[in-house]
Amino acid sequence: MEQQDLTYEAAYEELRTIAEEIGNESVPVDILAEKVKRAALLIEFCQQKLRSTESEVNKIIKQMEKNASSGK
Amino acid sequence: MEQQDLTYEAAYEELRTIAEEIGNESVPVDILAEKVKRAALLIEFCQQKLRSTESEVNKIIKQMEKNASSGK
Amino acid sequence: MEQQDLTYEAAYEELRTIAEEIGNESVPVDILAEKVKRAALLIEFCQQKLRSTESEVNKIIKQMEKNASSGK
Amino acid sequence: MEQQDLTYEAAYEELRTIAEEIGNESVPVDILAEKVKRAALLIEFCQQKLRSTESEVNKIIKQMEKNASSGK
Amino acid sequence: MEQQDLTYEAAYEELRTIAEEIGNESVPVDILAEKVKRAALLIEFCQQKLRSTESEVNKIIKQMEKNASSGK
Amino acid sequence: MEQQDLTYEAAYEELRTIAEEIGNESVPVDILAEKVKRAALLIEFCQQKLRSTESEVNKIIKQMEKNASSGK
Amino acid sequence: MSATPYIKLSDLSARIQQAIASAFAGQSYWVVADVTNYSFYQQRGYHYFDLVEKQDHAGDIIAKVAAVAWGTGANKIKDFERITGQLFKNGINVLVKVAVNYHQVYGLQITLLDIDANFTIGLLEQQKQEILNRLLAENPDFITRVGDRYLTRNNQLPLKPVLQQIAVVTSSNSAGYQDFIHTLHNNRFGYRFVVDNYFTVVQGEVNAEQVQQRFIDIFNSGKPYDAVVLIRGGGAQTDFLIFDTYRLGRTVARFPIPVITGIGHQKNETIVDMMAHTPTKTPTKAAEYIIAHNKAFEDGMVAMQQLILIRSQQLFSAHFQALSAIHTRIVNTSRDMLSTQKDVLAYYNQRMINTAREVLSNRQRALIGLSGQLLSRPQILVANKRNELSNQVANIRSFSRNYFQHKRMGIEHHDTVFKLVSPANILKRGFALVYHKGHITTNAVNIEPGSDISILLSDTALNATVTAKNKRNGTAGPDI
Repeated sequence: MEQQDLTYEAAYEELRTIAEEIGNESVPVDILAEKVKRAALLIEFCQQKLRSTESEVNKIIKQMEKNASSGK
Repeated sequence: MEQQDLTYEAAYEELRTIAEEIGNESVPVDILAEKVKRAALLIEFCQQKLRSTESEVNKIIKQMEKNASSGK
Repeated sequence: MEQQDLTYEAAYEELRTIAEEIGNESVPVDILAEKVKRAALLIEFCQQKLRSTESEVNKIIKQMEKNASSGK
Repeated sequence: MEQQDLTYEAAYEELRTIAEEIGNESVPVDILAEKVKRAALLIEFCQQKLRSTESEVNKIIKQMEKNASSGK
Repeated sequence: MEQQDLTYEAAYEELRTIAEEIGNESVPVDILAEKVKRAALLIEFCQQKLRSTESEVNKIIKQMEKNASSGK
Repeated sequence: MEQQDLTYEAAYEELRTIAEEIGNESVPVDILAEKVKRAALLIEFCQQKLRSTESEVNKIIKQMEKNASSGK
Repeated sequence: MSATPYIKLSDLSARIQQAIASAFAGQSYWVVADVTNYSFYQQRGYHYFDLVEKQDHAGDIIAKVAAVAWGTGANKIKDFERITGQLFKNGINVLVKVAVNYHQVYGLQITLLDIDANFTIGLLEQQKQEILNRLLAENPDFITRVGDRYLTRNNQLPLKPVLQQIAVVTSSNSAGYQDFIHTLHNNRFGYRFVVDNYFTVVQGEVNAEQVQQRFIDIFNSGKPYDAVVLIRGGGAQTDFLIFDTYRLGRTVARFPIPVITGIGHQKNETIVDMMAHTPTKTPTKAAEYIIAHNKAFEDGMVAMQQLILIRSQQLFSAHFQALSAIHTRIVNTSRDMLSTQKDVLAYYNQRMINTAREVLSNRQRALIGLSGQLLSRPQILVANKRNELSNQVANIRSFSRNYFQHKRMGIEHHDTVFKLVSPANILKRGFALVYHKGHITTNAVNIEPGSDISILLSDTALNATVTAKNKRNGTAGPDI
């Protein structure tokens, strides 16, 4: 799968499109399962991406706070 | 029968057409039984398709929920 | 007789025409009996066709009713 | 007599003509009796024809009714 | 007398001619007497003819009516 | 890195831009961590520069560049 | 030790006192002077100040006497302030009534007895105003006046976010300079500064040019100074006058690096202060200002950092929420969709069942209807035909009855006519036939009297002879 090249934004956009398609019932039953599977994969991808970004940001913040308190 | 190549959408459309034809009594008696048989077959096909899609979707959703709760 | 190739629709149409002719008395007495005989034959044919169709349809419907209750 | 080839319609038409001729008194007295005799013969012919048609029709109808009631 | 060959129509025609001849008053009495005698004879002939025809016709009609009513 | 040329003004402006971008959610998640890291670096730089003599500043910059490149 | 004769200082001062008393006792004078070095001791109600007189234009002091006001004088000052709305303060030019006295300890002193409120504007102030007007008039490019403020090139310069490279113009030994450096370097935030000193004498109006030179030095150094700090070197109050000079005012106003002043006076604002970027009251205040400025920058950065942190956390939570919403939406909608489809199929299933049966029963009904028609109609048809037949029979019967009647009537008519014209019947009514020579005659031409005729009556024949012959005329006789 192309997940290596996938960005969060692209994944989220695709997810939004799928949700919309399913929402207004423009997805044929024939490919519904496929679409839901893809959505699950994208959600998983986005959540991982968010979690990893969050933890990275938190690490930076912790570092900054340490600097701030020591720098005073 | 061409059921292998049949999609849910095509089956559903055919079903709708048959129901309409029978509904406004434009089906000759001579082929009524045949039409009803075809409709029964289409319904059976669609129901199977729905059931398999549903079970597949449920499996994916269960997986997603497991991920979501473990990922938190 | 050409009953093998006769369709219900054709038979019914012929029957309707005979009924109309007899109704507005445009049938000569000379061939009245013949016409009535033909009508009797057509009625018989149509009834048989209806009965056979009905029994066939009922068989299918029984199956469909089973589906309807199990499919829920 | 040519009764074998005579149709009800022709017979009735002839009868009607005779009656009309008598009505407008265009029949010479000399052949009146003959005409009336012919009329009597035609009437007899028509009545027989009607009787035979009726009985034939009744037979067919009886048969149909038997079929209809047994076929139910 | 030639009465055997005489038709009602001819007799009546002759009668009508005699009546016309007498009407123009140029007939001498001696011829008149003769003419009147001839007329009387013709009248007698016609009346007999009428009577016999009528009785014959009535007989036939009676028969017809009997047939007609019995044929019902 | 262009840090040699980095002025307080430029650092402040860049920081303001980052804050604004994150504030109105125009920063893709994919590069959010990077942006936050950059913000941390800018603050770190300014704070150290505020508290250092000119010769010290150059040392700091060298150190930060080493960190930045090893931290990637 | 030489035996030079001397007197005690107290003897001398007593003689000075005596001489001054003899010259000035009981006398008072109206004097025009500038007030400077003014201070007021609230508790005792004493005003101490110097009265000075300056040379015109140059501004050099040519006379200066210490003065005091108390009692009546102090009250007069209060009246003056009340009447003019002008504080009794440095720099004002006043017309005062004074008495001269001498105190053996405090020296020569003049006592203010009265002050002319009408003589309001002090000469110093007038001079200062003149200099300001000159600055405005001669330097329109970089000095303008808006309301009671002066906009100069310098005070319109943007201040850098951090002031770290600083040039200080002051005198090396001044306490003010020490205060400034101490405050700057010992800030509690650990900020470091690079301070270059440009020492000069910063007192005495005559030194304005020297100070100006230091500014030129700063400019020529080419160093990227963030600010120039101008600090007074100490000394008496009159030392401020250097800061009211045209030269220095102009220098500061047009200087391309922001100038911060810390001149250290409390009571009036010098021209330099007006022209500078940021005037502060004291050197310490100037340092504090710089530190606060840098602190504001750091605080701004830290606030931004905080904002970035909060924003990114908000962003994360918004994204997590959005993902979770999409997740829920996909789950719900796909389930809805499947259940809708299921319902629709069930509906079609039921509909097929119902309609197929309906179709068949409709057909059955139609067929039965048609059959019924077919069963009844032939009999009706036969019955109609039979009626027609009997009608024809009836027709024939009635037509032939009429027929015979008409024929009979025709014959009977003829019969009647012939009976009327038959000769036998005519004779019965009294007519007679005349025969002459064996023939019936209707004409009497050939019959003459004497001719034999036969007369035939209905039942009798008479033979007769004619006796007379008369011509019948008119209507006489019986009608025929």
